[in-house]
Amino acid sequence: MTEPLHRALGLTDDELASIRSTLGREPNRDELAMYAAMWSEHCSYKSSKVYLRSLPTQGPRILVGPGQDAGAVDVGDGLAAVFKMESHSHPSAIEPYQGAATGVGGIVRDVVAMGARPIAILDPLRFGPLSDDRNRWLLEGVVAGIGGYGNCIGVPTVGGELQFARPHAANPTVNVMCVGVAPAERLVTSAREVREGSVLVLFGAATGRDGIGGVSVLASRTIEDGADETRPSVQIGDPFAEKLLIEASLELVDRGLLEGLQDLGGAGITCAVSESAARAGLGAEIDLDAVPLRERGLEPFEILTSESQERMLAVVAPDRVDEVRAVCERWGLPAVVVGRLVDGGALRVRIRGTTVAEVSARSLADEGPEYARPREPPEAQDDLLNDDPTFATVTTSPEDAFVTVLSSPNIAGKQWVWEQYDSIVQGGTVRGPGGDAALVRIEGTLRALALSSDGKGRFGLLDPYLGAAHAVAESARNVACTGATPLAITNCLNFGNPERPEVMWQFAESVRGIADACRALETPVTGGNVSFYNESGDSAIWPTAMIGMLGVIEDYRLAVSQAFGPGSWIYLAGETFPELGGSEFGEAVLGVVGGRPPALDLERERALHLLLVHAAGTGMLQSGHDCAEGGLAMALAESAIAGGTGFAVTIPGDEPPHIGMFSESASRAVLSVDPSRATELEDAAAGLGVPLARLGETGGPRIVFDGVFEMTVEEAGAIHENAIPMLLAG
Amino acid sequence: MRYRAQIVVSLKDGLLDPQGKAVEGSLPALGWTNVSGVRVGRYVQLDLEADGADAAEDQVRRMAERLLSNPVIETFDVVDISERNGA
Amino acid sequence: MRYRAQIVVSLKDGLLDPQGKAVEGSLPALGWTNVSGVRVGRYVQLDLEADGADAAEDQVRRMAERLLSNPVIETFDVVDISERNGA
Amino acid sequence: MSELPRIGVVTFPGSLDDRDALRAVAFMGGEGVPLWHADRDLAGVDAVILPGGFSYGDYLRCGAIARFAPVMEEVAAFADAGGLVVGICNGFQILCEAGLLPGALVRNRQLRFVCRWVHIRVETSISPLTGDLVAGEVLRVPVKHGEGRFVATDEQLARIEGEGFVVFRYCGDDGALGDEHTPNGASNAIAGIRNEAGNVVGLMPHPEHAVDPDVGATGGQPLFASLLSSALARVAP
Ligand SMILES: Nc1ncnc2c1ncn2[C@@H]1O[C@H](COP(=O)(O)OP(=O)(O)O)[C@@H](O)[C@H]1O
Ligand SMILES: [Mg+2]
Repeated sequence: MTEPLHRALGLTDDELASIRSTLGREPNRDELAMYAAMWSEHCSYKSSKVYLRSLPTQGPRILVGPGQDAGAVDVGDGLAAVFKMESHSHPSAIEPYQGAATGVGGIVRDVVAMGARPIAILDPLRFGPLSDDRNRWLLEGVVAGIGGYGNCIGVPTVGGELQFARPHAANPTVNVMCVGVAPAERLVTSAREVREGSVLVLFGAATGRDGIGGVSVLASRTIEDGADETRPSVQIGDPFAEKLLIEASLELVDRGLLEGLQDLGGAGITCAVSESAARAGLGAEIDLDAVPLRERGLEPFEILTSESQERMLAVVAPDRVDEVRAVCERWGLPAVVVGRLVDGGALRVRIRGTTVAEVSARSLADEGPEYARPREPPEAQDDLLNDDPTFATVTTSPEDAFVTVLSSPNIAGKQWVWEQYDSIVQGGTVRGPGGDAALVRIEGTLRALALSSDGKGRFGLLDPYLGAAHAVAESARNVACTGATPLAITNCLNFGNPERPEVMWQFAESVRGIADACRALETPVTGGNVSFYNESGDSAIWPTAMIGMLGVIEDYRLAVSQAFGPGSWIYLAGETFPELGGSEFGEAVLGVVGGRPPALDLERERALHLLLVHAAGTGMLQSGHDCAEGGLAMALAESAIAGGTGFAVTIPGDEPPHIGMFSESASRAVLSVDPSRATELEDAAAGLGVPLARLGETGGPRIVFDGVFEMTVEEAGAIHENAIPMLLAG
Repeated sequence: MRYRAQIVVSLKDGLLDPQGKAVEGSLPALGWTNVSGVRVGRYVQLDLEADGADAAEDQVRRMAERLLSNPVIETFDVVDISERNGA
Repeated sequence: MRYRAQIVVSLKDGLLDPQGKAVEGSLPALGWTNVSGVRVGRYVQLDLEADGADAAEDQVRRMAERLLSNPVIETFDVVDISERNGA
Repeated sequence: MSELPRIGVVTFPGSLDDRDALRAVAFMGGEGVPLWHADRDLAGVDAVILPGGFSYGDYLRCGAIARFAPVMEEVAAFADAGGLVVGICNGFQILCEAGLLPGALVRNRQLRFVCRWVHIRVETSISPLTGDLVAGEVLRVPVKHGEGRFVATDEQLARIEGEGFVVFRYCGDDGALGDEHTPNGASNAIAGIRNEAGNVVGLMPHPEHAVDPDVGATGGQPLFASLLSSALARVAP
């Protein structure tokens, strides 16, 4: 049977009907293709919009909120930090290198389109277990692709995440976050004055049959059904062209030659032109004959929806076009006039003198469908919650458990990954990968941006609301641990098929969790990305709200690291409860993914951050480290390994040791101070109402849990560092 | 018997070939203005033991599909399989 | 006339070829234990206008020497030059 | 004489560490002079740095295309006349491709890009970067490359070693050599070499990323200090 064209393109009958009524006639196939691309889940957010509206987006330091290419935050001195996170999971699942590489290219262009110079990349990743050689192939390819592209364009990759879970085997999660900096008054936002008659200049790579329908097909249909026709939609990245595109774009912005700038991503020219026009409340005329093509014989709808990489669209005043051309030429980039903005809201497309499409720009860009899809918790949800490792009888010795958790690939050192990334190019990396948050200084100031990306898959599966809220809390804590103040987030929401009520419930709960946490921690949402259909058959990935947190430290010379040095007193800030639900211990040692995730008191969380920032700012701390995955035991071990310095501690509380060691109670950090500053820290903590318990001291070559077990830091370090390389060796 | 196989792996037609593009772009500066359609691929040569050329070719094809290329973006071509006496 | 040339560039024999070794190393795990001597090189295909095959071959060799290969580490082989009528 | 040494840094399409090199020159008290690949002009600088990066994407071979840039004719002439030329990472690769230095740089043995702080041992004072140092000194600097494994023909290698053209080797913090200290499998742990005349040097590590204590170790400082004093010392050709 041959299904009708609109369905083949991913449009429902109702969507077709509403296109008909907007046009007052049948759409031709070029128009249908344009709508299909623009109204795809990926471009229109039709299933998620209703929920995303509930996110807090206002704040004194927010310069640009959601809705633009990327969000922007005031970081002082009239400078803006621009950042956004995006998913490239679907292409990466079938061509890991190019899929991940083009993911980097896309998010970098989003930041450049705001007029900002990209200064950092982070790459939170999820894969299936490394025992399967396909998962090893995916991990190796994705990491090589992110490095291959990021290293080649000269933007340092300074952080990310790498976690493993079986449900991510068929659908790996590949998110990439890019951060840029620009003078606030020079940001290229739609607020800019764009006039009727302004010229549309397309510059960068030529257009080919790349990812035709890639957005609407690749991102809106699950891998399984029709994997074959989705395949050609994977694109080849050209990082060299991207580097030239970045330099040319920023020179155009610096020289004030632009009224607007748009990257060409999903839905290609159709998206860039209709959004530019709609934002200006205008229409547009474009001439496809002008578009440089990579091969002969492209049909109009192919040119209109092609997702060829490394292209940008500039909105330029007519008298500036020649200057724009000259700049592009200097960087070796073709630049052509493809059209202009016109009065009235119509987007008119011509080729060889005849009009092939005439539709309302606003209907394409802003009037896509919007669904409040049915949602309800999975039946099995309660059974999951009731299977709680906190109450399991544990026969494994604390020492064996320690080694098991330390060598679990979720906890183990990630240097195999980040050594493949240039983390120092541009000369601003004060703190690269390996700590709680990366620090990238803002040139010419003593300020640095603090960046962390975190997602909580297991917690999310057990309680999507808590999972998302914990992700926000942990990323903010990671930032605060360095002494920086968390300011705002971006996010990428990775879920299964939204047409299934369970998935929609997970999504709605996650958004609610992000909203509550961001309100309480005063870190508004500046933007993000939604990736649905991450499932095969009916096995979806774990609901994963990936959070990208941005903070600022006023003087990076006062930044705190997680590394222990000798002769300090060790404190645990925050309180430990018997909370092994959804813990690494539960999965790695007991083989249980179940239970209630730890409770989260956002007021306590915020108090902890205030303490961390204050203590760092007054130079009290020898070290500070987030206490999260793997619990207190792992936080202590990581600080010891990082500093090559041992410790001796007594686990507080009278529960069995494995509770105190591996519970993942929220709002905690492991601090070390010179004894002479101890009372100062205790007073500060008391003042802010943060529980503070002294655990012991640092020093020596050994890790010592009093009366439980001990081992050398060297041995622990080797286990931590070698775990992932050994798994990859198969 | 021992065979030597030669396989060429190249990007599918229509896909951007950044390497080819870069080479082509650099030729005019070197005075060669008459060149077009530059494509850069991978060349793999290997020796294998097999009883008969057909068996050899069959295995080479399976290796090329599974390991030497990714059918999502690449095509391969077994350009030659010939018997190697001795070494 | 228009010619299509195919050039293979490979690492000199003495040189360690980690890519070839990696491929070879991963074959047994996939059940292929009869393969040896895997070498990975570069394959370049291009079209050029020239009056006569000799002129074409001559230019291709010069391009291969100057740009497509590095004599310190690589050797090249013009595996084929054939006339292409039309496009 | 109060005049600052003027150090040119060439920007090719795809150069990445050009800004960092200019910053490092200024940090160490020199004057950085940006140079452009398409210009046949070195602006009368006292020394030239070919910076790190991915010129022309490093497609085909690293440095294979950049070596034909117009500015390279000037750089070659400058080098022949005794001018000081330093190639860092991609710059080293370009110098090898251009034949201004022997050997070549190929894919890392482990087939992965590597970004890591390493130690290198100075092997000779004869080079634009080591004039103020003595053989045996150990410096901490970062490497970041995918194709940094130095190789050469047997004859070349024999000559490079025989005549002391090796300027840097990868080593441990104590200066000891060992495979575990070599991040890419380079022949004889070679991290950098010079030409016969001693006025051209190339190295894979990035001294320009090791001058500012706020962002790491400072093993690059003595190298830039040497470059600046050699640049001052000689009258540019
Ligand atoms: N995919 C990755 N790319 C770059 N850096 C990574 C990646 N995965 C982990 N890292 C780095 O390893 C360190 C530990 O990661 P993680 O355990 O997630 O830290 P935390 O638990 O404090 O959030 C962090 O500095 C992180 O940036
Ligand atoms: Mg984390």
